[in-house]
Amino acid sequence: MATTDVAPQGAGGQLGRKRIVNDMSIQVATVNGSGSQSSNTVLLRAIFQMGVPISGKNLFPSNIAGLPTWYTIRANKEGYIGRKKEIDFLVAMNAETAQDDVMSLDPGASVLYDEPLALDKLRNDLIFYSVPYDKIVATVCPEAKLRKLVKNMVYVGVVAGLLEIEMGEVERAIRKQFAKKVKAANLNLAAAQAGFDYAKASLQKRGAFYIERMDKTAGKIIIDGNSAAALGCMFAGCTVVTWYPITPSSSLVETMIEYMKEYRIGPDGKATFAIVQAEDELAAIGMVIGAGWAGARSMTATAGPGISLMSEFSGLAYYAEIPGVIWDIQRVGPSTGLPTRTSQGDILSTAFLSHGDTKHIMLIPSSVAECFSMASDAFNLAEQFQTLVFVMSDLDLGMNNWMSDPFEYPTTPIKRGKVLTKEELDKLGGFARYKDLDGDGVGYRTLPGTDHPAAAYFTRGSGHNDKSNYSERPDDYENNMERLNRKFETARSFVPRPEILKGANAKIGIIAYGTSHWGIIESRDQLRTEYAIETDYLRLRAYPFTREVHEFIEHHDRVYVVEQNRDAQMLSLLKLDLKPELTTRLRSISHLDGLPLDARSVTDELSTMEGK
Amino acid sequence: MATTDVAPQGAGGQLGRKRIVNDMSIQVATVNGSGSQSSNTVLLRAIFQMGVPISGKNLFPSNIAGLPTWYTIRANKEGYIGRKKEIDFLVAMNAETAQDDVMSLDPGASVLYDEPLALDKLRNDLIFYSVPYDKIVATVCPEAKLRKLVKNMVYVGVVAGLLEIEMGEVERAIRKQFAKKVKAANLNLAAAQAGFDYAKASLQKRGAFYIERMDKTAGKIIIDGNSAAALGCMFAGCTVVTWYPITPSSSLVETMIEYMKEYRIGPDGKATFAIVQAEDELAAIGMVIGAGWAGARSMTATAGPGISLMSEFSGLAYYAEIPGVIWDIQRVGPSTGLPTRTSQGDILSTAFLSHGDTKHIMLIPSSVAECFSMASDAFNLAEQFQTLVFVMSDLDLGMNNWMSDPFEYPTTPIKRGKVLTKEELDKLGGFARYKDLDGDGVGYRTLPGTDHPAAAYFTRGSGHNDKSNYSERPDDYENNMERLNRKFETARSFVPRPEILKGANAKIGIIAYGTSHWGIIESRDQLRTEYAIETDYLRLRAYPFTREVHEFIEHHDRVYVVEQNRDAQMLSLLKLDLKPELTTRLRSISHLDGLPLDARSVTDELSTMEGK
Amino acid sequence: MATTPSAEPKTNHIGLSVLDYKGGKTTLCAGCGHNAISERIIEAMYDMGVKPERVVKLSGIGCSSKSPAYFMNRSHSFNSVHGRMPSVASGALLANRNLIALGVSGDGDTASIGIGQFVHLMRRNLPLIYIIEDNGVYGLTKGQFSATADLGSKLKSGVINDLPPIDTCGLAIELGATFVGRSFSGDKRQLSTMLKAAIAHHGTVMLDVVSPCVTFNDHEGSTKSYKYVKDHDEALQELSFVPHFEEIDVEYDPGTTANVTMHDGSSLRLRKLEEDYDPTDRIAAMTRLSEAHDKGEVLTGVFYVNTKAPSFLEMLNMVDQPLATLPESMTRPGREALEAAMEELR
Amino acid sequence: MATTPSAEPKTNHIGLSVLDYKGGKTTLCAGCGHNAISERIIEAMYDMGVKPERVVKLSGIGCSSKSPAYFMNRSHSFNSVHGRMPSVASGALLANRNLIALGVSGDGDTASIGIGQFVHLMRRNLPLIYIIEDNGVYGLTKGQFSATADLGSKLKSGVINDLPPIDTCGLAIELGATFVGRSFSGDKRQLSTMLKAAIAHHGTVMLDVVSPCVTFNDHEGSTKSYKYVKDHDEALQELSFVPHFEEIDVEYDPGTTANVTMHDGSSLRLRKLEEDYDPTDRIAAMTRLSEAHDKGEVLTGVFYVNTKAPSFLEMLNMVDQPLATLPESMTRPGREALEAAMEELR
Ligand SMILES: Cc1ncc(C[n+]2csc(CCOP(=O)(O)OP(=O)(O)O)c2C)c(N)n1
Ligand SMILES: Cc1ncc(C[n+]2csc(CCOP(=O)(O)OP(=O)(O)O)c2C)c(N)n1
Ligand code: SF4
Ligand code: SF4
Ligand SMILES: [Mg+2]
Ligand SMILES: [Mg+2]
Repeated sequence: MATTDVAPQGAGGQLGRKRIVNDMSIQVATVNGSGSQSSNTVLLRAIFQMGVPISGKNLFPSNIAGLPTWYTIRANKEGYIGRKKEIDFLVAMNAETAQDDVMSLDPGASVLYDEPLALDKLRNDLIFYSVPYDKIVATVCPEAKLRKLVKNMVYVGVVAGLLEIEMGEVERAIRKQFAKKVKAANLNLAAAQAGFDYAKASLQKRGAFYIERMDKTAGKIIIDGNSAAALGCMFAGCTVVTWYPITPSSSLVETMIEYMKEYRIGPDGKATFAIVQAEDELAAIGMVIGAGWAGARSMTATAGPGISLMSEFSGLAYYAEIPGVIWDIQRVGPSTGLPTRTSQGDILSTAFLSHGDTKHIMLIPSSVAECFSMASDAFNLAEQFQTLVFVMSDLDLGMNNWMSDPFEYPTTPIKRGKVLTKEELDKLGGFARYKDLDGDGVGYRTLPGTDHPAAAYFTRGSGHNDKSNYSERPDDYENNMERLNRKFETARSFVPRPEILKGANAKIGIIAYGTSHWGIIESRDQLRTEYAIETDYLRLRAYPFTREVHEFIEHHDRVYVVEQNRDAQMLSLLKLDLKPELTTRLRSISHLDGLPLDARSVTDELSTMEGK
Repeated sequence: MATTDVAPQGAGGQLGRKRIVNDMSIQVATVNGSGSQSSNTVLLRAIFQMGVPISGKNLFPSNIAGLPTWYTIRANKEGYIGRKKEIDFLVAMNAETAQDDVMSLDPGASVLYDEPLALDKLRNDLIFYSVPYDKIVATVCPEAKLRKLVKNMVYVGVVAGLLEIEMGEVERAIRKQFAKKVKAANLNLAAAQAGFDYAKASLQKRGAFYIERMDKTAGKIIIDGNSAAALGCMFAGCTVVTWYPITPSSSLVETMIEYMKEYRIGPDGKATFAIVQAEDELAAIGMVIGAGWAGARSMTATAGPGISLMSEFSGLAYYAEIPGVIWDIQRVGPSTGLPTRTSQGDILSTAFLSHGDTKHIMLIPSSVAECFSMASDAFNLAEQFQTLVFVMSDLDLGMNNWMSDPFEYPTTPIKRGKVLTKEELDKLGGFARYKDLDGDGVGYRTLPGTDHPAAAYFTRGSGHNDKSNYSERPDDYENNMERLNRKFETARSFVPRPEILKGANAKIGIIAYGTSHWGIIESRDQLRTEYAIETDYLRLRAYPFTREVHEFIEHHDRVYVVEQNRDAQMLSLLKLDLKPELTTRLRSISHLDGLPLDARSVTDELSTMEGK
Repeated sequence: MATTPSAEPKTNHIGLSVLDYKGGKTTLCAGCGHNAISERIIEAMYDMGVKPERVVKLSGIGCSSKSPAYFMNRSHSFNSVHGRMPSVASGALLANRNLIALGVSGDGDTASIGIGQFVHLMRRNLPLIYIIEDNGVYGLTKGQFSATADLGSKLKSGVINDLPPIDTCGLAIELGATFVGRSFSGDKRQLSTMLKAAIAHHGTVMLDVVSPCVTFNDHEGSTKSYKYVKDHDEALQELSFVPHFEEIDVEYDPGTTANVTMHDGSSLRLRKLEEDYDPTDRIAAMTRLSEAHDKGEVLTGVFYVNTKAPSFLEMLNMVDQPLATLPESMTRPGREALEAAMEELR
Repeated sequence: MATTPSAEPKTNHIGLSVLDYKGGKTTLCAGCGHNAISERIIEAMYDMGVKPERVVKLSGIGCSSKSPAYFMNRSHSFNSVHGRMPSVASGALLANRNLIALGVSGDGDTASIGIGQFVHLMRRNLPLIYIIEDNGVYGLTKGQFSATADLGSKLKSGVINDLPPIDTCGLAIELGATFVGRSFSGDKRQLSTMLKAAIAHHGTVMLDVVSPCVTFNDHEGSTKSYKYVKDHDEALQELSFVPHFEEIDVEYDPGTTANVTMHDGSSLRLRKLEEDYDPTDRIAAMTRLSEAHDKGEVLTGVFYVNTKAPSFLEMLNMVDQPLATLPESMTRPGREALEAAMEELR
């Protein structure tokens, strides 16, 4: 008979008794290119459709096919959707890694494995379920060559059977996944059903984990951050997109192409946008700058290596004051680094990207909803301040599936900034491109093609005066640089304010940003319940830092800055910005392994640093 | 008659009485491309040869011919060779700027002008000398087309006459300047003599300035920093130089080509070096890295825009651990900025050049002697630590003429770092490229071509383990990054230590670096004598910072960090490195106009900040 | 043009005087070829009656790249970074397809640091007039060899160039440019005519204009000196141009003269100086250029014209108005669109 | 090679077995053309008896650029950054002129981001074997078009390429490469022979090897699929190679076969499949390539060989020993040299 008789010892034993509902992480270990992605999505959606909060994280190698991949689905009734370290339920489909995968589990975890792997011999403190996939597949899939793909759908059924996920929802998920491909849908459904039936018939459920219907996902969507950003840019009125493929940013533009084709082509079949694949990142940003100069809302998306290549042009945009939006979907550096792992390692070098005295505005989304909304903020700020705006996303946010409330339609109209039209020029007679008329450091510009003899000005990356004439005069240079500083200071009060969550009169503060957020909110609860440590939490959403950031630090004895890089990059930016006497309050917690930040790591480190 | 009868009022009048010897600045205002450069050099050398400390600074436009240029010669018996703001003696040869030049003088200054300019009408508190250049030139130079050039040598003679510079030294300087070109030498000498005679015969000396023979330059040399660096690199055993021309770095490599041809070609006529003009800076640094990897002592020289283009490759060199030396002759940024003005604006972006967690070693020369000696330090450190070393010079140091003691022959042999030979491999059997055997974070490498089956390893910018095999394992990545950090920490105690000058138990400290040094030493004396402010002074010579830097700050109540950029870039690096409680002591004095830092500006600002 | 004795200044067919096309005072060396090219550009734009406000001038870095400051002050201009002007120009045209884009570069800016963007620009056939002011050296950095310096060419310092030159014309044709020619800053007639035809062309125009650097590369031993070019200039055709707005047309003999009708209806007339050279034959053009290279000729003329190929902007199928100034109503889809997108994700 | 029945493994003329040339296990897709090329490289290096320790493998970024990890573990290797391998290779050769350098790149790594460095590498005729593993797409980033994708080629997604391809062979010849050919990862015999000749050549060898991407560009509508290439493959010659160390020479008919004697004394034999195609005629080669392009042929063979041109390293006139390992006595001039330099400055 199919299930092993090893009675789980230790933890496993007790687990047998109590029931753990809607709180678990399921890991599917397989190889990339084997098409397991759709099975995982189906499993994820089925749980989601039962009203249970979920998140799905794909840990994949930097190659195309044949190497180990792990997909982790977390279901959590509290709504924690950050990464959870411990795996409760392992679906071992990859012979190559099965051993390690099993050995790394905590006692009491369940393992679903392909019969021939005979993993049950490895440990006796786990719960093992053995499944004869090939036999099962053969029954539902006559065509031998399709079996490899369908096999993956069988485990979906088995897992559903064991965790009591409703087959009805599995079916809905499959139908959605294979949308128009009805034959494929039916075949996969049959496979899932076969797995489900097998579980019910031949597997004796042990272990404590169950999925039960609840109501926490009604109306919610599932989307990855890059797709959310693509939608956001489309609704932000972006007109020119240039790009050069690089993981993990490629899907942002590729999805955007799909959306733009669907929603931004007029009745006459003409496009209200141009999307161009450039020959490299130097060309991509050059086009962004040329287009921004000529009045388009232009953008590109890239990752670390691309950011480095954009250094020289970024300095030009800063100094010649040209709007543009750059999405940096951060991956692990330095250099090529780990292209398929997540990081927050480009913060410091991007803030000061390019030689000379340069500074750049950065926006930092934490959620798919912010990928959407910050797209509008980024374009508005870029045009208001006539400068580049870098949106610092990361691989975890950009490429993983996240649950979210549906996005809100932009509430404010598009802000094009200080652009003089022909009519205004008729009134004014002329203008000085870099004159600070409003005291905010921002001058007025005209767009090429403006039909007025006084519209033209000469844009250059070399020294210039108010009228944008060439100048090497020390005073012209100094005044211009001071004005650029003023402009950056003005930006402080226009960038997105931080989100602040308060604890019960806490003396300790936590500052984090981006995807670290999800680990933090969970960790704060752990700190409260497990260590009675109350914390206030400020989530940074932009650089330069707004007033609130300084105040937050002023109001706390110790502030832990949590980030996903080695050199405490954001803490560094804070140090440079803070009153020196406040810098003593900062402590660094940095996470460097390329995996999404999990709550437990933060809790352990912070509690230790607090001497608990 | 030639001299005006305007009796100088005010300061001028009194000046008439007292005698100011060997303490003045002479400014020659002319247009570039008019060949005034050799006249200025002759004037400079003549004074130098009389034993008077001098410095010469060329303020030139970013074009090739026809725009205003100012050359300032400072003679100072105390040995102050930094820039002096106030001009004591103006040689007005450029009609276009003559007015402004005259108006900007302090009362009492002298003006030597071309008769037709009739500048004496402009002010009555200056001393004017009018010279009929064309008449004088005509007498000595029959060939009309040569007159334009020779005209400039006439003012040398006139100035010599007025300041009592010995004609014998003028002659020596001319002979040296036109070395082999005897005819040119004679012609120029005649012109100078004619000017000298004219001054003696027809100009009535007023004003207080005199040059008198003294003995402070015996055995000294005059050289620009780029030439000094070129010599330094040659004696450092550099074998591969790749470059792409850019002001102000081009002359470094161009001079090096000359020196290498002279001293590094063997009796067989074969070169012990390769110097290649690359197609751009990306290629230049790529070649440096390829050559460094294969075992050459390789280098390039560039300026800000080139540094930005080198970002991606710099991250590769950091992460794959490849030696190389990059000279950044800093000019005013951002972007193209002011290519012919000096700056210290690349400090911060170079320290963290490239995406991901990267850090680079920087050496910072203050003098031509250090351009020479730090070249050896740079190559040694690059190979010892298997990383890039950036030498942060600037335009003022690199392109201007500086007086110096002759350079000392390198005292230590060339250090090639941890390189395993065939023989060592025979003993060891094998090796692990990135294993930290010595606890200093530095692994052992082999050079391509090493004749041993175990010599080869795979170099990559992607994730790797000790054995340099491809790895995406979180622990491999984290360990490697921590080791790189260790390596950087080790470097702290190997980079050049700071120079520290003490005052009489001073509570105030000054930290500066590079060419700011010359303004600082003079300013400290001004502060002492004029404001009774005693200061200790630490001159940074490298990043990362050595122990002494922290101690210096610990031992002072207030520390003024003086630098030539807008964003207090070095102060920022200090803030990031210091114990937070020490950061409160730092104050910033930054100088942003693209002109070499002068003592007076520092004295004024520091004394004001000290409430004097 | 016919001159009628009158008080008010002479104007072109859109009523502008040549002064409306002037620029700032040059800061280049007296006698620099680049200055002559600026004058030809002013001439051609004036003669063609191009509205200055529709023109954008783009350049990289170099003496040549400074020159846009010295003509057409009424046109927007962008002096960008070294060797990357093509991408900036491309972006500007994506944002506003109605602009007439004039790119001015140097041989170093194009063939050395800029060759990568140059190659891809040529491939795209973007409607842009790309002029290389070619002096074989880096003028602004004081005379080092660029990648168009000829084999054996000598610097004042005596250094000899030992690398083969990049023939930017051959490259442009090989890569897909649709109007390719070479001229000489000293040849007023040929250059002006070429520029007028360039203005009439829709697609990438690549003109390599030999433009001697009097300060660093005009000496004996240079192959880019005034003297050398005059001595070795080998004109492929005698050019003349009849703009679309001129009624009276000139006779020509189809036997000896090829007539190319440009997009705007103007005609470019090429009186053959070489038997049966056909400027619409890509392969022939490249072959002839390679020969010239082997013979050491400075071959000038219009080497290749293709008025059929679609321009990059056409391929993008954009709306007719410039993207830059589209109203929010056209660039931000409505609420229903967002709702639909959300629904798909539920 | 003659096989003698024996126990010990077969070895080449320097006594190494084919195992001494093997690399790590490939992580590329099963069936990827790149893997086949790696095998051919191993074969050629083994047959030519090249000492692995003398070889350096250089690459950029991409699936193709990963492949050096899958052959010749006994050779140093440098997987650098995307599109900039030529400069790294150049540096390595400057440091050590005795290395045998093998550069492996992809069509994206070369023709898109890398075209600038490619152009200048070709100009310099640096002794390097440069292989483009050409599949018309960016494999590692999941199949976007590269700059060698043919006009009209279709992606799985249905997207059609509307830009002309860059013919890297035409470009290489135009720019000065001295051994230029195209082959197909599936053509064992032709590719091996070409690689052996490449090893025997001193100068830049540029081989464009069509190497289908089975995952993203091997479908109907792709012009870089196994099927398409097999159907359109047009071989210019039938190649054979006689290494210098083989005594017995094979007869050949000068009428139908061109014989090229390589630098090391080996001979490359090209049996003409096309009347009077002369692989030493630069212009003819470029013309033929343009024709092939217009006809839509996948023309393979050795297009151009020039064994006369000096290599870049020769031009530099360096000492014979590698600069990398020169002793201090040769790289640091003596005290008297410094004293002399100082004296000049007094
Ligand atoms: C990134 C970068 N590298 C180098 C330079 C220095 N630089 C300025 S102009 C120039 C060459 C210009 O040569 P070319 O394009 O032929 O123009 P020309 O001056 O000859 O007209 C160089 C190398 C720069 N400005 N930017
Ligand atoms: C600077 C930079 N930009 C983009 C990338 C992402 N990237 C990796 S491989 C690749 C293209 C590879 O295509 P190709 O050279 O044809 O190799 P193939 O995978 O097709 O063999 C790209 C764009 C990168 N690694 N670095
Ligand atoms: S240096 Fe040469 S290119 Fe530059 S302006 Fe002078 S003549 Fe012209
Ligand atoms: S994706 Fe394509 S190129 Fe990359 S390994 Fe797979 S088949 Fe080869
Ligand atoms: Mg030039
Ligand atoms: Mg490819």
